[in-house]
Amino acid sequence: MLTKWRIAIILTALAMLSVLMAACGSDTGGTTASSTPAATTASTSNMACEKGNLGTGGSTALGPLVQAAAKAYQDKCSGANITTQLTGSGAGLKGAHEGSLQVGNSDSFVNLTKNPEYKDLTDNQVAVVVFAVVINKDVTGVTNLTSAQIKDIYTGKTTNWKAVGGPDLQISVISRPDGSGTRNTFEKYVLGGTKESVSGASHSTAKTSGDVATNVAKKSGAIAYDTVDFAKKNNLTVVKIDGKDAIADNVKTNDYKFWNIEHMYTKGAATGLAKSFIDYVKGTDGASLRQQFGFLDLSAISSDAIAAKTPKPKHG
Amino acid sequence: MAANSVNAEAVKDTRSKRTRRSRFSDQVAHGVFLVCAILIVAIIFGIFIFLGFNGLRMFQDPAAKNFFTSTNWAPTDDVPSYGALGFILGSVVTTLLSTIIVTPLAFAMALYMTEMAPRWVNTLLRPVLEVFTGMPSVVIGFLGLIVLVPWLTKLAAPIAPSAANAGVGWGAATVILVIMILPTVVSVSIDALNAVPESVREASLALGSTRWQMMKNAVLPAASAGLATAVVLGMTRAIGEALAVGMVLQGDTHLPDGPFSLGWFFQPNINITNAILNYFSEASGTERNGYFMLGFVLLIISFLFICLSRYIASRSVYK
Amino acid sequence: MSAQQQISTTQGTPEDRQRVDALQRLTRRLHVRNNIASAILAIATGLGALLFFVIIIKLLVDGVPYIINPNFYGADGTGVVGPQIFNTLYLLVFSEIILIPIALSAAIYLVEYARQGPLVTIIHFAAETLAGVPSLVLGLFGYLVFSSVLGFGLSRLSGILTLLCLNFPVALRLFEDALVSVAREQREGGLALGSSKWHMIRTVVLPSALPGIITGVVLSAGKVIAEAAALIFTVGSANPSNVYTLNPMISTDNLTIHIWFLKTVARSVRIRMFTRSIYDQY
Amino acid sequence: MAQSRQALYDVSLPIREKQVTALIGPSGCGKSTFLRTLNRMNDLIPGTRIEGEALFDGSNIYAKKTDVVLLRQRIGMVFQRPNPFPKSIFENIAYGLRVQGKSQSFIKERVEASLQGAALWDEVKDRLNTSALGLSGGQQQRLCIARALAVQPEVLLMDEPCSALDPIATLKIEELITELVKDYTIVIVTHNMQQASRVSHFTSFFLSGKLIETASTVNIFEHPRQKETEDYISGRFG
Repeated sequence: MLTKWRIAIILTALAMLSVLMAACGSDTGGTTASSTPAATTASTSNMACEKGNLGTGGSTALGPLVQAAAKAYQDKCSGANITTQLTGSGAGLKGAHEGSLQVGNSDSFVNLTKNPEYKDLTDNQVAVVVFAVVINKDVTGVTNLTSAQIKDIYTGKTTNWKAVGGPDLQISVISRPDGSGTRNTFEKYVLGGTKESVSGASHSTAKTSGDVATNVAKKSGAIAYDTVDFAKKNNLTVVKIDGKDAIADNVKTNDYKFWNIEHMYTKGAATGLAKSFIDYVKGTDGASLRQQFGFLDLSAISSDAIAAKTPKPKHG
Repeated sequence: MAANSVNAEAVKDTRSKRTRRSRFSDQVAHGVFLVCAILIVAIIFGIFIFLGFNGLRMFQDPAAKNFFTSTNWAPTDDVPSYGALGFILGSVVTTLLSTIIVTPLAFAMALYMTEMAPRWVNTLLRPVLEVFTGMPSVVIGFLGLIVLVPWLTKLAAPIAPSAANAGVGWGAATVILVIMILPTVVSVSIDALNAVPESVREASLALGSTRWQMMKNAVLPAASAGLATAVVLGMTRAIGEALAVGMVLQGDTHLPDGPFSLGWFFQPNINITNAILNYFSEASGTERNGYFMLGFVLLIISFLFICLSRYIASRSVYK
Repeated sequence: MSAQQQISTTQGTPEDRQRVDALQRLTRRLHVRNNIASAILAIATGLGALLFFVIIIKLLVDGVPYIINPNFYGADGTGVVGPQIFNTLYLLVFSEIILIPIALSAAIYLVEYARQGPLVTIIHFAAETLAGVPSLVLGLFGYLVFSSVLGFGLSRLSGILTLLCLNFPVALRLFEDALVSVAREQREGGLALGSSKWHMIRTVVLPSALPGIITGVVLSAGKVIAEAAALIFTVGSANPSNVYTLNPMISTDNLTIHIWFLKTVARSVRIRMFTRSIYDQY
Repeated sequence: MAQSRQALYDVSLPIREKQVTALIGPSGCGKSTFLRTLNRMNDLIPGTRIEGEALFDGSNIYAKKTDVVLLRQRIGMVFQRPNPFPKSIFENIAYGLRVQGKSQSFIKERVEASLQGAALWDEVKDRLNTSALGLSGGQQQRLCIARALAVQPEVLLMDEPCSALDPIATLKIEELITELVKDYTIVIVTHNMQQASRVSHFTSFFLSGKLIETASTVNIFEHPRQKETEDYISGRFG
């Protein structure tokens, strides 16, 4: 009993200490939060504010845009609480389907063959994301990789940079986990539908876009794929794919294939705060934010290119 | 006289009203308390039913039939495979190994602290043990990541297949688990040793045994049930530990290549909790149910541990 | 003490002498073994203690600079934990608010009302089993039941309810101990005055058991502060920007999830540094 | 350890070989404490301080070079409450022998001999491998005596061995003591004067930590020299 009491006293003291500190913290914190409103969008608004709680989550590629948009939205519309989990596209879809989230952010279309239960999700397309294949700065002399070369690397056939015109250095392959929208896009449009199949000590999996960026920068001989925006912000070396640069002009015509449409799925049609917020992200209010985070507008892409990315409904 | 009796009636009346009211509130309270007590049974049943239902549903998928027999966990392959043996192996190996390390160390510490230590040692160590028993596992995992892993990377590089990754894996996880469960096992062992009456010690010493013989031949056997409970409790904690272990395992879904070897301990590797932690949130369909099944397996294992510790405790001589 | 006494035995017979000599040689060996064993025990304890103290010192040395830096507790930007501290406290306070009446009621039922029998055995067995359930598994359960089936989503409420499952058995046990320790005479004294049982419990048992109850509350509070695995799937790992509200339906992370999330998701050096000090708040 | 207190003052007392010496006196008079000084069991109580000397076999028990373990192997002890180990009957008796590292065949032989010596053999010979905790209180106490006998001590200290037992079990122990004294030197503490008069050859009377009187049992009960002794024996106080 005596020891219990001693622990009780220690814990109480610590708890009170942290209350005190949190109290101080929230004082200063409150003012910083409210003193940095998104001034850029304040004037253009003619949107309808909705109140309530909204849980969004999923794609770590779309995440930063959604987070920033959520902050701007909340600054404008008090009474709205929007959370953005950075957990991966698969988690976003699953959350929206199972009800733990109201909005599931995804880098790719729902695959109804694989997940027939997701037919209750409604697609809201909000932007276009461009990905890039990135390499560690130690890999000198490699500026372009063909789809076939990338495929060989990600299926374990090529294990040294020498084979693709680089230095004599072991290739350290970094993947995203199964279910990641980025990985799906990569497999579909760069590997041409082939699954990644590298294993062993030279292979690792990075959980999020941010993790990819850190790992590529750190690991000698690393190759990975990430959004162009993350690649730029982390000063990673981007390689051309089949001779095409990862720039908007190539994306618009689908000459550069490693891009996809960003979706915010809702269970059933979006209503209330969810609808208002999705409209905000894809509408004129969100334009400057989309640009800031390296997304392209859907309207800028040629309809052929869009059609190329949209899964065809099955016949029969 | 009349006034008096009226008064008495009135008093009696209010009194009985009050008793009735208090009896009623007593019954309501009783009911509420009963419901709260039943709630705990409902919760544990709920856990078994919900996890079991969702987990076992995976076996509707014929691809899941090798769940317990294969180590190939590849749910998104064209021909999906749901072999969870690798995860289970990871949990079992790290748990057993850490238990094997912790048990003698914890018993030695507990014996020293109860039988030999000067009082200041106990005054100093007991609170430390208590604080570590409640230490957030994230903090241990975090320290493991910034202190232990770089250190192991250097140390284990010669025997690991990939020198750069040598710090993470089962080896680091085992060390982390040792730190996590040692305080628990020591604390419970100390309680078990303290429960052995002084008369047992006196009897041994009076027969001309040394202190060590007294501990070895009299105190340890007398406390054996309590000590076994301590170890089982430690194992329960170890098998369910998630974050701290996950932070230093860093494996994906596959066991390392090649046959089971020492090198397996010093490269990214897997266990049950790490798999759930990293992949559950993205999973769907059979894979999702697969992670519930893994959770269910954990639940069953810890349930068996609890039953075991109850059985041992029921056989203990001194409580 | 001062005493003098004499025990005389046969001095002479050679057999006796021999026997004593043999015993003497034996005990000398025993002493050597005893000393070796004692040294091993002491060294083991020393190593174990060293491990713990090194960890504590490491945490203090790395953490204190952040603890005393007010920016650390800010609300915005990288490397601040203001929101996380708020959420940890939020979860702490509200989970205790739900936990205390429920666990205390259950404890009162078990100690004061229930007769020994299968029901009590079942409840105790259930409590023990629940206490042994890994918190990650509780997290899965919370996700299924509170987030999905009951539709609370990833929210503080789901987290609080999951924490209730986590802490219920611990609190129940400690509350039971507290109630049992109230002397029988005190109860009988209360009942003899003709009060109802519930009245007696309210006025006699609960006040006397208060210190034990507080201990239970504080120990379960420690578990809430330290918990992460059960919360990752139920309260999520992100914050809305206006986090300082009492709204139970929003998703928020706490200190422990924050560290985990940073370590597995966003690894920047600066963020890595400050997480070291988390233990000190605990 | 709130209070420290002197338990014994200037006790000087010879104990004779192969005789029963009884220590009597009211509760708290220091007789048990005195007994425990004889095999240094009081070392176990933290903060005990002892002055003076106790001579055993010509050397001082409290000398620096005295080996406590050896001392206790030569001076056995039976406690107030039976304290068998939670082991089988056989292992209980064998305990002291295992401590001394004796061979299995020797142990077997000694176990039977000691159980017979403690008049317990017939009662337990069929269940030597069952737990000793299953025995009755009287049997447990005789087991403890047998356990002490197994290592063949020279002296047997008994600290109120019958206080937790019923009269029939007490009688058995008393019979046993009169048997044992043929081979052992016995010191017995008792608060029961009849018991002292029945089993002992010499009796010492303790009061408030002082040794009041020591003499042959017959003398002390029939012709006590001190007034306190007489008062106690005639039941006028205590």
